[in-house]
Amino acid sequence: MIPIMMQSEQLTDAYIQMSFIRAFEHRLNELFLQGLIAGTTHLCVGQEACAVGVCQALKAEDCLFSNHRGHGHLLARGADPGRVMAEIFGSPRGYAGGRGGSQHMAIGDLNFMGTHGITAGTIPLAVGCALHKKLRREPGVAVVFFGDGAIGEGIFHESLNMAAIWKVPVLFVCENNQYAMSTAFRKISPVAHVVDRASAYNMEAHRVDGNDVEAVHELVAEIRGGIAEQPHAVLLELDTYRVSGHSRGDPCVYRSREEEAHWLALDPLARCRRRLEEEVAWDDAREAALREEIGSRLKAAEAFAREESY
Amino acid sequence: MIPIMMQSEQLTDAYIQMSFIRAFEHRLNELFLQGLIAGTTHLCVGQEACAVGVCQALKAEDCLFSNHRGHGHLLARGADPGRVMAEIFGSPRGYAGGRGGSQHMAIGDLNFMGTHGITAGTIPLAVGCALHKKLRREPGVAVVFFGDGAIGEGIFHESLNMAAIWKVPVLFVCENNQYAMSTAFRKISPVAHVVDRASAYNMEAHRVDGNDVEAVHELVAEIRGGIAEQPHAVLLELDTYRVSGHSRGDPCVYRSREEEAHWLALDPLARCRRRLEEEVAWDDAREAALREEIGSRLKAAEAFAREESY
Amino acid sequence: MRELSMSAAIREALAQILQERPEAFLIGEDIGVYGGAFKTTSGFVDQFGSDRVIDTPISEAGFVSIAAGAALMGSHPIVEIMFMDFLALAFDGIINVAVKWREIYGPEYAMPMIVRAPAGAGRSYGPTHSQSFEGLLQNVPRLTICCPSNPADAASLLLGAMALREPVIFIEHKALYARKGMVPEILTPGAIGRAGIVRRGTDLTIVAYGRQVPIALQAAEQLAAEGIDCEVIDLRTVKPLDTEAIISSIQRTGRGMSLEESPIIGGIGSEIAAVIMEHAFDYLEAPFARLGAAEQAIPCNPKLEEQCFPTIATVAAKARDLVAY
Amino acid sequence: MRELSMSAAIREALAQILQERPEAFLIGEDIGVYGGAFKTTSGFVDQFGSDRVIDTPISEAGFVSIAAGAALMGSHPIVEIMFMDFLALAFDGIINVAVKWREIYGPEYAMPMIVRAPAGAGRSYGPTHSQSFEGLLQNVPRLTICCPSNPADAASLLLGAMALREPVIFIEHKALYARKGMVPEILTPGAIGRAGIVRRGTDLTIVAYGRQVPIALQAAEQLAAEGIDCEVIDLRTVKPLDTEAIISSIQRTGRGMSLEESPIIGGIGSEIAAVIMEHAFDYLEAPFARLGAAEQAIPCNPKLEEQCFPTIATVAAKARDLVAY
Ligand SMILES: Cc1ncc(C[n+]2csc(CCOP(=O)(O)OP(=O)(O)O)c2C)c(N)n1
Ligand SMILES: Cc1ncc(C[n+]2csc(CCOP(=O)(O)OP(=O)(O)O)c2C)c(N)n1
Ligand SMILES: [Mg+2]
Ligand SMILES: [Mg+2]
Repeated sequence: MIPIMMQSEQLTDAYIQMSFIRAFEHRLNELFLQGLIAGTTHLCVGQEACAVGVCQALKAEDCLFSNHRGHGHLLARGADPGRVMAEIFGSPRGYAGGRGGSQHMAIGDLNFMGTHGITAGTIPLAVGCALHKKLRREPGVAVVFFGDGAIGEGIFHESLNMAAIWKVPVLFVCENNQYAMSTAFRKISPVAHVVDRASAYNMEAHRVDGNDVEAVHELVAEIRGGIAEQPHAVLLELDTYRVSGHSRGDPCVYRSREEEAHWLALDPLARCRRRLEEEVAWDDAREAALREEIGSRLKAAEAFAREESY
Repeated sequence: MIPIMMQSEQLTDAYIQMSFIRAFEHRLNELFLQGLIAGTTHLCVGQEACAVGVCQALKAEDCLFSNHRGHGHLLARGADPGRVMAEIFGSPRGYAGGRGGSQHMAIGDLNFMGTHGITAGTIPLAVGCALHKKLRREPGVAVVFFGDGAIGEGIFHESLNMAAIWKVPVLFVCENNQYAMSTAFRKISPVAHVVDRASAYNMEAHRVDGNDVEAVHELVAEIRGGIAEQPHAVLLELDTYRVSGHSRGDPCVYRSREEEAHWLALDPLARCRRRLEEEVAWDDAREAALREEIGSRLKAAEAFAREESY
Repeated sequence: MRELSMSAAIREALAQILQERPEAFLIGEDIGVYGGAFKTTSGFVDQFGSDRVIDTPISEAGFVSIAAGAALMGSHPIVEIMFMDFLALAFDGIINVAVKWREIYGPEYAMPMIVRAPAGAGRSYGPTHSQSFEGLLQNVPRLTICCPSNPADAASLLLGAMALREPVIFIEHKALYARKGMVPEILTPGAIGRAGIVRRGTDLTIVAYGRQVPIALQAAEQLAAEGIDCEVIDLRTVKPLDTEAIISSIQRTGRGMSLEESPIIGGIGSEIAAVIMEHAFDYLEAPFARLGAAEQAIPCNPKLEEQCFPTIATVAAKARDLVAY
Repeated sequence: MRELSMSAAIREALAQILQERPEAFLIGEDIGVYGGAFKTTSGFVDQFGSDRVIDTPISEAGFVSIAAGAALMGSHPIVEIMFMDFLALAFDGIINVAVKWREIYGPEYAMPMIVRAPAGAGRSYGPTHSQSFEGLLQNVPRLTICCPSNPADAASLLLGAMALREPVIFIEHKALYARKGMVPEILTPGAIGRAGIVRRGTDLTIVAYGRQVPIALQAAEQLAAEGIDCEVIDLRTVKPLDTEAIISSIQRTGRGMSLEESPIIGGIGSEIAAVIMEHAFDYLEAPFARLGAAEQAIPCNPKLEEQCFPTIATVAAKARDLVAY
């Protein structure tokens, strides 16, 4: 297979999306801290390259599932930021009419079949979606995002086992952000990497730097092509870091400032920007223009989200 | 570590036990077919070397758990055949007062903590038992018997994962008898052997001919010693064959007579008898005496079991 | 009309569904060449192929949620849980997934699926193979639960459950599989949520479902000889409950009792009692009574097992008490 | 006496248990250095060590059954399920294991364990983080279920649950954690299965538990001003139900209603209604009424969420209806 290379427009687009997602999450955090949003939320700051790299490499007929930390996945798939924010505000304009909140959104038009508050709960749904595709000979791949913590659930095992024996077209994307809430991955896994689980299912598996959007995009494009050609299940591990706390008001006492600094140096946005400087001579002027555009898109989204309420 | 060799008295004893278990199961089958026993039952004909080889190598302080196919495990641990049969008859004299039936027995005095009708359901109980031993510094190893079908359950995965990270003294004994009901192991497992799952948990694992009682005994004695020395979890796969149908009245349409013949040639009793002929000059006279003794023990057990009822 | 056992009627309804509905498939343990633990799918894998009759590993939680995922895409899976006791492993998929997606996201996100579960006692299968969870599951918002009592209803409710395009728990009492009954030549979908009055009477209403229906009818026969004229309601679906049928019967008889397969505390009878209290209070001449499974694990021994459930004798005794109240 | 929040009272009771009972340990997700999602175990891992405060992977089914296995050996685990919604993943361990071993094998095989579960709505956590399963779980034979409504009861019921040496589901309403109340200097075990009359009254009995108790009391205040004198019963444990307390109150008031956190159908109120029907029928002057969670997924939006549950206004309105009946 010829390796798939990302085009520079795609890279630029990825950078724009990632920047937008980060700004979206930061703004949400402010709104939460101001007490303007009820309930809880889980931000994906630091993991933007996972969402964007994967979603950019998928096709319209692919079906997506996500977890509690799904804003980035939704936005990268093309969700309207106003409606995502509206949902988080509990507005009737939200993707679930304000019933779902931050953890529960679905967008049928984008084949985004749902995020979910039960850890690992969407993994079997993706297998079921893939089984449907196989039985009904429908095109596309089922893709599910989940975290390193989801590996602990029995349903992860059952799902991978059945996906493997039935050879259904499904891509399991594990964002290993090193923590499940306060629990370090190394504390709850006897093996070093999520991909080390794949041999138990005789499953194709890949591990890649999840903070490198190009690497993610290219690998996913290749995997996706392979699945589309010959349906099967693949496990993909994206190494990344949950820069924010787990949810609102987590002071992260369970990890060191050194570790945080180490990962900050691997920030996916900064790295993508450096690549853009090489590829398309991205400069401060374009960056400033982007910031401005993002600012106004965010304002519009927020205005839309806050205009109507129950 | 010096390899542990089975003594010839042990081998003789193993043969006697295995012969008794087989006769017990055959008699049960007759009683079921005569309609004298209600409910259902799962016989372990063909798997006697697993039960006897494992139990003989364990110590009194070890705690055992089993599954729906537990008569052999119970008897090999030293259960009173009369009370086992009484339980299957639903008698007040049974180990669970007739409440449990064939699938539910426990014998505290033997540290036999329970058989169970929910597939894979005792696997986490063994981990909990081992956790208790570790926390309270109590001696012994927790041992759980389960079938190849139990691998499909999520709780298998959760249990092995936690046992591995906590390093609790537990031995997971999978009797791979090639079938879960009508379902061939190869149809529901993407990997060839149960032990191929162990790498996902970075777990010590062994696979051995489960129809060779000596091999089972010697390996388990060694594993048990290792766990007692330094608590950890071990997965053991015993290759064997479910000679009987799954439960009462299963005509085994899902497998071939050739396959059955292949395994019949590997019969654990016949093999053990050949070894005894070499080791202790076992002959037809001793065999006849054994048959007689077993016959009268079985009669006594049955009489005990049928004497009292609700 | 012809005479069929309940398992034969179910088998025929399933075959009809597979024939008529390309989006339907069966999924569960040993339902292929083995034909299911109760033989309700025997021969299907040859007839419909292994894409429509899918054998699974022993992974109840997994395949219930996998079915939900397929349902979300437009499939209409029919899941077989070998014994209802094992559904306890898959409650998350029912409670947090199958009924919720539609509630949260709207009707285009429905997960139409039927979960068939052989359940109940009477066959000495012991404490982990004899339970019936309708009492417990009725507390799950908007979950539909069918409990047929005879071959004709089993077939028509199964087709009705398909027509509903919602998650449905379909409880088949193991002790009824071999029971025969008249079944129409052509199977048609029955209404979900509609009870049937299977015996008319004026003195007392017995509300039952599943294998309790024949017990109620036999008790009613016996009581008739004593001059007590019982009406017997077969619920058919325990959720939604046909409150109208129950209330109007109680308004006529003034007295009633429920028979159920679940434990009494928090069971179907408690719900019925509460509904009657709310809607027929002024018509009641005696307190509504509940009979059901004993508050214990169901024993294997046939006599002990029988003592855990309503019998003709205990039903008749309770009826006499109520009439004498 | 001193004033404590419910979470502080629970934390103190847990610390006391860990100090006094070497066989006790805590197990659950993020209960160590994180101190639990609701901070009820904060600081414990430093104080008691990681052998007594065990962080797990996200494996609810596994660690509930692992706890049961340890309990069988003589440990007395206290499990924390981060949100009760996740207990749906572990029902097998409760239904088919924890309560059954003792039932099948006898008292020496008991599995003494407490499963603590933060539950209930009111904090906009949405459809998978707001449920309360007591309605559903009451149908499990011989399972004990505690639902404290205030700090003092939370502490005494926790100690009482330990003394019971049985599997206990201990439901902590999330919306009550921060609420303060007076707590005795020395914590002692409370009786399991005993309700408290938290307000005496003569016109109407309101039976409530958990966060519905303050709602009942506030409604009672409001109704008192209108001349309706309510008695309020705090169940404390919803199973076993203190039927005596309920019946004797209804015998005095002749009217009553239940407030609950579970959905109404098959809920705690249905059981109470059925019990009252059976034992206080002749004293009833109006049908017993039920208020509880709406028959739907619990929405995230605070207003929609509130509409799903009893409020002071709906309670008062229902009370007026009953008195006017
Ligand atoms: C079944 C279940 N158990 C526990 C939780 C509580 N919880 C929410 S997120 C989370 C951590 C998940 O970690 P991971 O899967 O690594 O995802 P991340 O938060 O790191 O993105 C936990 C324990 C839950 N939502 N569902
Ligand atoms: C949770 C659960 N699912 C399904 C069953 C039904 N069942 C009983 S035994 C069995 C097969 C088990 O196969 P395996 O674990 O290989 O043990 P074997 O019968 O071969 O000894 C099945 C499916 C069960 N008892 N429990
Ligand atoms: Mg993580
Ligand atoms: Mg097997």
